Amino acid sequence: MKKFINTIDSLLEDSLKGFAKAHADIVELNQEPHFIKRAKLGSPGKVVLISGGGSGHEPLHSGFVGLGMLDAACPGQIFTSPTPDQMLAAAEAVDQGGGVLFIVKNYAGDVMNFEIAAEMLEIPNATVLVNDDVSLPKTHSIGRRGVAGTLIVEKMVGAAAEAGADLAACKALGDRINQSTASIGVALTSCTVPALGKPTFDLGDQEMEMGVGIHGEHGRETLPLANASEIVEHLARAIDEELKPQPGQSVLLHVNGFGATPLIELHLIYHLAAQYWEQRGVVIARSLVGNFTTSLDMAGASLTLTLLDEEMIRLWDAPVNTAALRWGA
Amino acid sequence: MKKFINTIDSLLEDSLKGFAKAHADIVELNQEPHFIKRAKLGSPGKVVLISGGGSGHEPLHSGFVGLGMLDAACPGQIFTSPTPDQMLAAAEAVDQGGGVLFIVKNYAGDVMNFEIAAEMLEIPNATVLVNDDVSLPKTHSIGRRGVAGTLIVEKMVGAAAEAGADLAACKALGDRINQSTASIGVALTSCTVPALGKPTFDLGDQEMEMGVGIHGEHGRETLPLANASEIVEHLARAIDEELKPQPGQSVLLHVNGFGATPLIELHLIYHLAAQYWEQRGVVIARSLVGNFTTSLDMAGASLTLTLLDEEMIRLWDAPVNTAALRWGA
Amino acid sequence: MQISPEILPRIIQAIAEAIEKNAEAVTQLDQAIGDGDHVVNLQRGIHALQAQSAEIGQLDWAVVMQKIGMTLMSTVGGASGSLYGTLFVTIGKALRDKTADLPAFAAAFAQGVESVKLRGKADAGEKTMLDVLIPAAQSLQNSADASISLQELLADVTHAAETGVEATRKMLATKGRASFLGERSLGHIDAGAKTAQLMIAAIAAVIASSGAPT
Amino acid sequence: MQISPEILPRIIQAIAEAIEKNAEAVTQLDQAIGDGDHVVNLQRGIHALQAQSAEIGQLDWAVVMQKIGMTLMSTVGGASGSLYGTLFVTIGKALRDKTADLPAFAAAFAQGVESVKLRGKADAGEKTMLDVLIPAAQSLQNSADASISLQELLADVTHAAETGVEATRKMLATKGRASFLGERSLGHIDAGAKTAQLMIAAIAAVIASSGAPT
Ligand SMILES: Nc1ncnc2c1ncn2[C@@H]1O[C@H](COP(=O)(O)OP(=O)(O)O)[C@@H](O)[C@H]1O
Ligand SMILES: Nc1ncnc2c1ncn2[C@@H]1O[C@H](COP(=O)(O)OP(=O)(O)O)[C@@H](O)[C@H]1O
Ligand SMILES: [Mg+2]
Ligand SMILES: [Mg+2]
Ligand SMILES: [Mg+2]
Ligand SMILES: [Mg+2]
Repeated sequence: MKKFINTIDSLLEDSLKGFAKAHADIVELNQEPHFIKRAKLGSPGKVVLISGGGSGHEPLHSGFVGLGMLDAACPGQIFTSPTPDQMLAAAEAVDQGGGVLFIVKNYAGDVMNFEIAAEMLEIPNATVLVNDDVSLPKTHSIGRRGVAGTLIVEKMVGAAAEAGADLAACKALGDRINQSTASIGVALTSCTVPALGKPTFDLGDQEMEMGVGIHGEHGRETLPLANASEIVEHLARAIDEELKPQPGQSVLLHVNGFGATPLIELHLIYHLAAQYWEQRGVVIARSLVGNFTTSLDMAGASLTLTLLDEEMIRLWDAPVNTAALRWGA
Repeated sequence: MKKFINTIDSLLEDSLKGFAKAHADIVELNQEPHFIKRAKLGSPGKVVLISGGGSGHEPLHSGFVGLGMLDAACPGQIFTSPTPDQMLAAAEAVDQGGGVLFIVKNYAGDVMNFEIAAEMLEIPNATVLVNDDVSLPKTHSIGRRGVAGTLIVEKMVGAAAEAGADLAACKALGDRINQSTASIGVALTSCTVPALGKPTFDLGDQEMEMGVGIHGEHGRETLPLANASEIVEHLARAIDEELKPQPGQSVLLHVNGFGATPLIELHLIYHLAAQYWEQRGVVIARSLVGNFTTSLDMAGASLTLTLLDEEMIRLWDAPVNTAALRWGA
Repeated sequence: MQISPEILPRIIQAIAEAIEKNAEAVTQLDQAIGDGDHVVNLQRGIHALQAQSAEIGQLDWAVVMQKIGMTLMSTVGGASGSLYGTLFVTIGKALRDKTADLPAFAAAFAQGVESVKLRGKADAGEKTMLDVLIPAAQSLQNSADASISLQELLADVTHAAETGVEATRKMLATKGRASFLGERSLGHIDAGAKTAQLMIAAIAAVIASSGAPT
Repeated sequence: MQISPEILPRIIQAIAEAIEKNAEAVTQLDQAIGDGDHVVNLQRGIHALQAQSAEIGQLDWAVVMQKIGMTLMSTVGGASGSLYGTLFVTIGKALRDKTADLPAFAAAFAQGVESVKLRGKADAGEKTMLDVLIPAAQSLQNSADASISLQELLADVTHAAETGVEATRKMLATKGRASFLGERSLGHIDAGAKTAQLMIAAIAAVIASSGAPT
């Protein structure tokens, strides 16, 4: 394993310190328990948004804390859900009297830890469960995973909360965005979790993992490596069959890298995916390309599509000022 | 080689199309010859900034085209300098009557191709040569390489040009920023150039390349792999000996990833580097952490330090609206 | 028969050793059909308990179980952290104001396992730690009701756990991360089931050798 | 003796084949002490010339050399693109309004090589293509001045290029990318010198077999 690291135990802690210091104008780090919160809290009465999950997906979620997006993020150990005490402490630290909206990716660990926190929290709260991964059937026993679509929920609901939407409205909006969003990913390599020191799985030179989550785990199936057009076609079709965008429908197209895929390839993927939908008359009204929901050093990428309406476009365009997503502010 | 790619010949072209489409609000792509220019040109009389270089370093330079930074960028083939016809066409397309400032990284190919363009161009022009790589001695036969410090020059001079500085002032400012900036990088792996299909060099599991450029080439020396603190100490000392920041001196600290290094590691490096200079009384007034000047899928990182004065801080903070760097706009 | 919480430091130590000894094997299980962090997660919790070892032995059972639950809840993380947290907090609650004898323990453990089922929305046969915890709880209650020796009881529970873990091999995972793999989860033992069994075996061994009445 | 530009398509073809045949070996040279793109760069230029092959043969030497220079300048990129572009544009300028006989060619080539030295701020002994181009130009001029047969002349120039490329092995690179490696550049042949030699050999072979007066 070749990584910039001192000890496995200090990596997360020191990295969080570095993150907070590098973005001291936007965020603050709380120690024991760990959470990242906005340096400047929102206005009184605002619904506060709290997300979190295992680390190793940076910039998700800490990179999305700031004006117009999250109020706090709770980072777990690498690929390990955070613990309820983190969510509780974060909620108390950022509460503005408008209630707490938890945004949770659908993984057993995340769901249960956030659930415990929600049960214990004495502030009114609600939870949006993100489950955008269409590599799994809708009827999957524990539901689909939450992957790169999460940031879209966080961005749009964040804008609504900033504009004064109440807890019920934020929760309903989050659910609606989640339902309008579908993602699917493919990996060319696994990733190396520092504590383990070797890749989670090995993949042949002519193989790829189709339908992967964001934890370096195996995907739904191992397929022969294909060219970019074939891969994008495969991914886009899975999303298209789920969301069935009609000609004239406005969408947001998000190409997400898993960490080790160069931008030159991500932009190629974007080009091919945009072509796919444009040929079907779909209007790509907004786009986002980059490494946003990563799996450490995994080579791979995911496509995410969100069906947009006027309100969602307005919320997407609203000012945001976070470490990883910034415009209009 | 595992990459998202159709054919080697179409990769750059299709990727540029994807980039331009994903950022159509900010940039436009010109075909034959290739250059990326601002969608909205600056005001009449403005000095226009044009940079460029081999592709494979994304987001550099195309990702820095936009308000407050570059007016155009000329992408060469992967790791290959662009050709004079690109610079000439770009200059003619974005010229606002205030002259052209070329910002060139010091590589034989880049220097010579920009030089030919500058000689042929019938618009008043000047060139800032960036040579911030202190892994090479100052007396090196062809001078030091230009690496991650380039974006700092582009950002600050871009802000000055936007505010109306004339060509001579922009050129002088660029030279001053370049002289106040020092960088050095280390690689844990090489990278795979698509046309070659295999890594440019092999490195043992317990080795690292110290003093690398940004083209996946060997560094100054192969050293035994060390822990993050030791690596950062090595890098920081080389910079410190060059710039000799005094206690109380304000600096910009930039940690740059080469493409495949996770943010969690880059933030750890930032934490350690910030500590290094804080312990010496240096004031880290501004910071930037992320993958900005990359070498395709190379694992590695570089440190860049710029000695700041009030003017440079103001220029750094000025609004910028590009695909990869955005604030205040 | 009653056992004092003073035995806990030894139990925690035995668990730490059992997990450490099997760390690589279990990690391989979790890498095959999970995300590979299960051992590291548990060890974080175990280390936290080791740090509290001395003071823990001085509390009464209800309080100590609650405390262990809270410690695991806030240190382990992941699916297993919330589940073990829930398990011990529930056991602690169940023991409140009770004489901590064998029937009370057996009932409390059964309630704890029920709370894990609720929290995990899971049941037997889904290829999780519950495929060890449920038969272990069942065996403990059966033995507590029957009048057999403590040694026999410990052997029964240990055996039930072993049978449970082996049974996960043939199961299709329908809960937890492994469920995402569908058919690909077949043929592998569940890592969480394995560590549950290892911990049960370690606890039984310490009690068996503690000189408690047989 | 004069040769018509009609020979150019055959020369371009021979160069393409020579580079293709040695592609892997040269790429290894450039990967060892450069960035590995040299062959790909050249081939981009050669393909562009191949596409213009038919029309090129119909022009006069001054125009055709200028055109080749501009084509290479705008397709090859990198250090070698600007240098070969400069070389051919200068040769074209030098041949303007001249009878393209051997002395004129030799003088024009020498001027071209001078322009490469200027553009590259480089000279002999720095481990670049100049270590082939300079001795080749020298040999061409010597032979043009002496009254030897064309076959002998071609053999001389080819041999000078071969000696030149081999000499780069022991040189410390002080120009181009390899210079960044310092001492690590020792012991390797320069890729740009190698392709210059391959092209000179290919050109000589085509002319030798073209039935031009010997
Ligand atoms: N819903 C659930 N109910 C019961 N046990 C579960 C459930 N989900 C996961 N588990 C257990 O937790 C184990 C995984 O724990 P761990 O690796 O620590 O967490 P994570 O899955 O979050 O990485 C699985 O092997 C399984 O035994
Ligand atoms: N300053 C220079 N003067 C003469 N030749 C040079 C100079 N710099 C580089 N070269 C030649 O160019 C070759 C490299 O060309 P190429 O790989 O195409 O470009 P780049 O170095 O930009 O990647 C070197 O092997 C060397 O022979
Ligand atoms: Mg986990
Ligand atoms: Mg090159
Ligand atoms: Mg796990
Ligand atoms: Mg090269």
